[in-house]
Amino acid sequence: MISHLIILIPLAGSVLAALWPDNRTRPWFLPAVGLLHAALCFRLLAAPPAVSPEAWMGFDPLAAAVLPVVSLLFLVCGVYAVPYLKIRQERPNRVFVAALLAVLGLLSAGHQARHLGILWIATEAVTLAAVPLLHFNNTPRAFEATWKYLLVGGTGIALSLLGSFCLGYSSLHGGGEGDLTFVALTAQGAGLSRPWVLAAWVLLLVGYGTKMGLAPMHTWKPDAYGEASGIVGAILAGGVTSVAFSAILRIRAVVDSSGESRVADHTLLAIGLFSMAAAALFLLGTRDYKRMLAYSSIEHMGILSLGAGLGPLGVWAALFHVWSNSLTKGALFLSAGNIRRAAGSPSLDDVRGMAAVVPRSSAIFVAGMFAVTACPPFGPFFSEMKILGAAIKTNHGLAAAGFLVCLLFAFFGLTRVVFAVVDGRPRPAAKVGEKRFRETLALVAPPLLLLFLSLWLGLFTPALLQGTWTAAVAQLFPKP
Amino acid sequence: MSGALLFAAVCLLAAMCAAARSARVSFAFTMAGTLAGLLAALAVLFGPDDWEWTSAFALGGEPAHLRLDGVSALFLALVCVIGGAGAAYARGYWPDSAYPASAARGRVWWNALVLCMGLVLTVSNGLLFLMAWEAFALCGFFLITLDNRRPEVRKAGWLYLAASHAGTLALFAFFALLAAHTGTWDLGPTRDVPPHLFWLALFGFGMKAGFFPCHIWLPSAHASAPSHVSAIMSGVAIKMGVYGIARFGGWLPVPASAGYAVVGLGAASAVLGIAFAMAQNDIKRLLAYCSVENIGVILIGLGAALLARAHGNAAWGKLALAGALLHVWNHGLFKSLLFFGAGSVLHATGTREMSRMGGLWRSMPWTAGFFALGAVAVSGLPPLNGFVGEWLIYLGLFDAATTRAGFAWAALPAAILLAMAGALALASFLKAGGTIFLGAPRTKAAAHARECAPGMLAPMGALAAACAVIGIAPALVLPAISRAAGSWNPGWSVTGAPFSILGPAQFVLAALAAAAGFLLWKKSRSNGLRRDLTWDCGYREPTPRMQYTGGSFAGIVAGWFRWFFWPERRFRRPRGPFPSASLRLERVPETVLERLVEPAGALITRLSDAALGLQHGRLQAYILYLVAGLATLGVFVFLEGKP
Amino acid sequence: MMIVRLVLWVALAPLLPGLINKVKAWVAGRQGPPVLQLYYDLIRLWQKGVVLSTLASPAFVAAPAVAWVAIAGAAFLVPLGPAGAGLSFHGDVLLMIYLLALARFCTAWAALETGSAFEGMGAVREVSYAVLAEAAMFAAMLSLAVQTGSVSLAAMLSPVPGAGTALLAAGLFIVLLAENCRVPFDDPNTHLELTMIHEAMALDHSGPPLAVILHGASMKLLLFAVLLTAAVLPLGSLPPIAAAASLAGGVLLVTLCAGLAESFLARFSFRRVPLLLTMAFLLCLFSLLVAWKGGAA
Amino acid sequence: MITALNLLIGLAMGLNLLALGSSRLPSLIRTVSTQGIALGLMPLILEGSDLDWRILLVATATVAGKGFVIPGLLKRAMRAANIEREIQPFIGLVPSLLLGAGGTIAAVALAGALPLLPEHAGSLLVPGALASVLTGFILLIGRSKAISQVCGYLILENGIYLFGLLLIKATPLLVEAGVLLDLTVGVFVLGIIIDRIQRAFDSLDTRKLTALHE
Repeated sequence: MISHLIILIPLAGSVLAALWPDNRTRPWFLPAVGLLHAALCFRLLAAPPAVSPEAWMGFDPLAAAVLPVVSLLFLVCGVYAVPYLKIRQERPNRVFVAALLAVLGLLSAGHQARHLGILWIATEAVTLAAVPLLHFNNTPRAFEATWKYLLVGGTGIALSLLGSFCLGYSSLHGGGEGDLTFVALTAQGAGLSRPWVLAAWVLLLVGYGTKMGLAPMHTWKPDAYGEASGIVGAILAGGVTSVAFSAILRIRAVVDSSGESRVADHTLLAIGLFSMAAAALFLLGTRDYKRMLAYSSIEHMGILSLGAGLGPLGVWAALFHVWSNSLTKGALFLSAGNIRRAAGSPSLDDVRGMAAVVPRSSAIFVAGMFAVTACPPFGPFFSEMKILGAAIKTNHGLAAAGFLVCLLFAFFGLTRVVFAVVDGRPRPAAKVGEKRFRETLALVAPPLLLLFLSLWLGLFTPALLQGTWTAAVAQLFPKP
Repeated sequence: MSGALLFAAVCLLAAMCAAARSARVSFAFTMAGTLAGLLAALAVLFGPDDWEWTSAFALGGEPAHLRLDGVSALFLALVCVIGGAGAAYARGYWPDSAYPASAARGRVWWNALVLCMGLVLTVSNGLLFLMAWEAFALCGFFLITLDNRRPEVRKAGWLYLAASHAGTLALFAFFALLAAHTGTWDLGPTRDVPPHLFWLALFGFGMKAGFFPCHIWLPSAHASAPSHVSAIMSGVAIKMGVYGIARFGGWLPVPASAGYAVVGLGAASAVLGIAFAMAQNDIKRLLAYCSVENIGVILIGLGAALLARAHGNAAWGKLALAGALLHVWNHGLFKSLLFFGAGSVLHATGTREMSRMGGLWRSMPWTAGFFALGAVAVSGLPPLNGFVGEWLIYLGLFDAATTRAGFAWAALPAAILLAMAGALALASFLKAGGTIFLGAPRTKAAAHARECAPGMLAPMGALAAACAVIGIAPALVLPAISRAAGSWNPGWSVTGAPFSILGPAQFVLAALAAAAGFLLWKKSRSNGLRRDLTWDCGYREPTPRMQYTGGSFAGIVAGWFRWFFWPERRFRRPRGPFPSASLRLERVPETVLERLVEPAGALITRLSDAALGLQHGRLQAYILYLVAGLATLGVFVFLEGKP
Repeated sequence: MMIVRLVLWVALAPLLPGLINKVKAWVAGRQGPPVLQLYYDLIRLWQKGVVLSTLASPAFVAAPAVAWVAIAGAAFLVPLGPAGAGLSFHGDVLLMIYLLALARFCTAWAALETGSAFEGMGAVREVSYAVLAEAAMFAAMLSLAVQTGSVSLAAMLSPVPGAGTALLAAGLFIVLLAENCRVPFDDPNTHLELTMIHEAMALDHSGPPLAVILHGASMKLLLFAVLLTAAVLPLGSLPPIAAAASLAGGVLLVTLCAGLAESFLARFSFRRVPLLLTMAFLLCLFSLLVAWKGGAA
Repeated sequence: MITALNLLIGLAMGLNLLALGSSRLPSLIRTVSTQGIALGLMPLILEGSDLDWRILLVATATVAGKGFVIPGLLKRAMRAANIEREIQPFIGLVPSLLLGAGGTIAAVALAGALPLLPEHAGSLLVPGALASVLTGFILLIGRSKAISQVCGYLILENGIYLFGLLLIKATPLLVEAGVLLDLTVGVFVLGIIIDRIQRAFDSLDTRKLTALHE
């Protein structure tokens, strides 16, 4: 019941927000619904409901392992959104707020989808619902970003539908009755027709990989993240990508059951390392600190897919990394948003010395950068050490080496950009920005909170979460 | 014991909190903290048993397991001494009045650095070690870039950060492998891990220790940091790398070739490091390169010890080890002293270029005296501490040679190269001391220099005294050293024998030298002293420009090492009957960095530019990438899927 | 006993330069200065006043004294055949070498005090060539140590006749010439400052300090001569009288050779000095290898 | 029955080539709408024996959406943005045609590798689907005008729909979900119109959409 509420409440909130007359008070919907949603989510996390195997939707362990962090992230972003939208009075936020809430609802649906079709529908809907968010700034650049997001993302989503068809047909061909719940597909296991399964795996990996932003399907990401506001970036990077990732995990389990685990793992490793390497190369050259965040997100998607390819240990670590990455990325996006507001430009060519202009945001930005590059004691360090450990325990020495090398070059790139933004003498232009933008507590506290959450997650990983991740792994790797 | 360490940690934290409000209070806390830490370390060093503590709570899923044994206590003592001295020096050198923007920040990071180094030394759990290690590295970074408005400081800081992170990632791999083999993150003596792990540790810690060729970050970082920071970075921080190598070389099984490798690296660092130092004109770069040499000296001893232990705990091994450990202390002391001296000179003249100084002994006699003492010590000359440590290492090497055991051959080249390094060090510091403090001032700034504040002289005096005491009474520290050696390899505690004669001999020598100097001075006075111009072969008007410069001082040696330096030279000879201005410039680059690493970096940059070229914004191409990815994956799966 | 030994060192040292000059004069067919010339000079200098460069600090005067003490200390460590060393312990050889280095540091420091270009040159040459000399010295000492299995001079200086010892003797002799700034490395009685090493460093010294420097130099020469002799002749195995006699004879022989070398050789150009020193180093190295192999066999 | 179906599929494949070859926007749009109608009829033929309301619904929705609504929107966008009717291709028309033809052959070959259920044996569904997908990609990659890209996307989507027909009996929901893709297309077109209204950029030439790059 609650598991449906967490879908319905945001959608209802979205409708209400769309009807709400007042532009000033409307933003409060975000924290309110976010709070409710988070409360319900953690309630479910604490007391997982029984999910009947043939149910099409349900708060199963995998959902429990990922959805709460999305909800948490949304809550903090909602809190941040109120002051943010206040300083953006010039833009009507009706569509923005409504779409943001719709995205939350649909994300909840996507995470709980236990049916191939439902999963696809939810993802598609999220894609569409995110469009107005990207278009919020309503500039030509924003439109261009939206257009690219739509076309590339749409192509990917189309391919994932084709992949779903293939998977469905493989079940039919294997004598299935066309029951497309993952449980049924997994149960059919070796019965699935091999060629169709492989075709489906490729198509679905590319399709959902596009949503996740794995190279070379990542091309929409820099533009979208570069133009979107901090909140949207955080939600996209922390929320939408996680749906796509859990989708890939569910599908991987099906492929696994059909006896193709080797193929699945190797493809995941390959594409993961490729994404990390590509992201590292981009990071070494980019001159735009918001696009930098996009590339860093690509890198972390690569890390996730690497982890997913490393068997149970790796998947456990990857789920851990979903949490640490979402929270840390959130902090980075929000603080970067503040800096962007204050500096008036996202480009290194005319931004520097922000430590003198927005000291707090800059400090959070630097700390978040160290966190996201796996510097202890933040969350990502622990999750990435777990992934490294998994790679070593499963004798993927080369993968581990590649992983570390990519991390190193990514670190070079990130530090290069971040310190160029933070250090040095501020430009006079930035001083103007200082007058226009004041970093109030309300704008600084949320990213700081996220940073502390990431810290806390690393140092004191709650047993509850660890248990949930273990359960999720058990769900994805059923013992025969 | 636990109380003292807890007190130290609390005091340092308090100092960090108080840093912004009151410099004096923060300083008081720092002093208290470092003192408590020092006492704790000494208690372990001079006491029989180690200190160990395991927390009830867990950090990152691991219980905090702290341990203070001989080896770590030895390093901890150094950390505390320099931590305190540097904080004292900084009060005069980097005051709020002169650096309102960064002075308080500097105090915060300073205390954080000391605290983190203490943690690195005590933590005995892989995961937590990595945490402490990274935190320590970052503190170092923020201290180096205190004055981050200057571009060269940012550049140096970034280079340090990059190099340090490269090492840290190697350590990630090292500790992960270690944990995978032992099944626990807890650290301690263990035998059931593959020896080749040692190479990872050697690289990871070596990046911090800065032996050749992992030293690329060291000269620029130590030169552009504030001098008290250079002192702790050069005197102590790089020792953390040595600690790592020593620690895990002692705890884990090492490959048979490890000893040779470490000795080789040490010898190379010793000779090349000091050769580069000789060729520098920037006093702080000179000192930084000299640190490379001293790390080399320590590694020679350490490598010999590894070699000896690998071949049935040969007795000479413990002498080499003791020498290495003692040199850790010595180098920490006199290198910090020298950096403080260089800082005072920089403070007084506003330049690091030795060719713009000269004759400073007149205006800053105390600094000159302390610097000279440091120079004697760093050149490894009796009767100061530098000699004692190197003497032990030599003794180990010579004893190894006398055994004529087949594996001990490494001792012969090591001893000879060490000797050459010693002679080169003597030359370099004669150059430094002579060009800075002796002769006539070469610039106005040098002529009008002022002696630095007593607040800055006091720490120098303390360190100088420490150098002298260890030199003339080595027996005092021997128990500590032998305790450390004993906990590195049980049964290697050194008995009092080696110093029973050397110590008194040094003492007598020092006394006689002082007496003789005094007497000769008296005698000359009584015979009648007359001041006159320097006899410059008949010149009546010798100008400061006629003096021998540092550059020409290094000429002969630089010529010998030209094959390695690849110096950049610009040379315009005077030509014709009325020659135009001629010039002769020679600059010795950081060869490994500028000739090897930077070209590689440029290659990677070009690669990344090419990659960015793909992100050109044309949607059609983006979809093409997607299709290409699809096709590639298809082929990949098809090939993989073949049964 | 110790006093006697010191007096012996101090008293006999200035004899050697006189002898060398005598030999040179004899070869040139001149009468030459008396053998005791240096004694007279020292006494005279000791009573003279001092002219101090305006740039020099008190260290300018004190350094020569420290250098002298260091050399004396080094000499104190060298065993005189059966009489043994004044002070002998495990590793004293290292102390001896480093005391000589300390002496070098002090003289060079004093030279730099004046800021004179010529003394700068002298100091640079001194410390730079010392790098190679040091290497040769260490190779020599190592080969002795390997040969005798000991690291204490008293025990080390009991050579076994053989190719190794010959090589060692040749090497040490070159080192002796270099360390004491004799021809072909340096010319003690030229007056071209540009061509000098040791003398150039003493250019500005006068009166008692100069006396101390000169005496120190002579003591260093004697030290090396004794060392060379003891490294070649098995003094330990001879009866005391014969040992003392052969030691004295050896020292005289070395002095003679030095004198002859000065008479028949011209000063090398500075470009060739490193080559000669490298040769000395190689000689010592070969003797070391011989000793090492000899042991392995 | 299969023959009739294959006839339609063949028609669709022919329309693919026509779309690749058409040099003017209106004709391209017309081709796409025709293909949409042809696709709409297929489920009726496929399930000719027992028509239930769902199938009818799917068929009518498809015919309406693909055949009329979206083409109408496209025409409107074209008018709103009064762009000249010429298509400026990145990949020339002849090369695109050759590519398309090659793609069709490849599709037939590829389809041979995938086993089919007896009842689908002999139908051109799979090759037709793959051919359309490839055609769609060629248009997406090879055409510069936004509208022609939308048409390319439509054809891609048609291919997927064709494939869906394999499953229409077993899992109607999944196939119906495909309608959402039409929604995406609608959003595209809306985007174009909205943007046209905002005058963000004229002539709907995506070559102008390259402000965002490194």
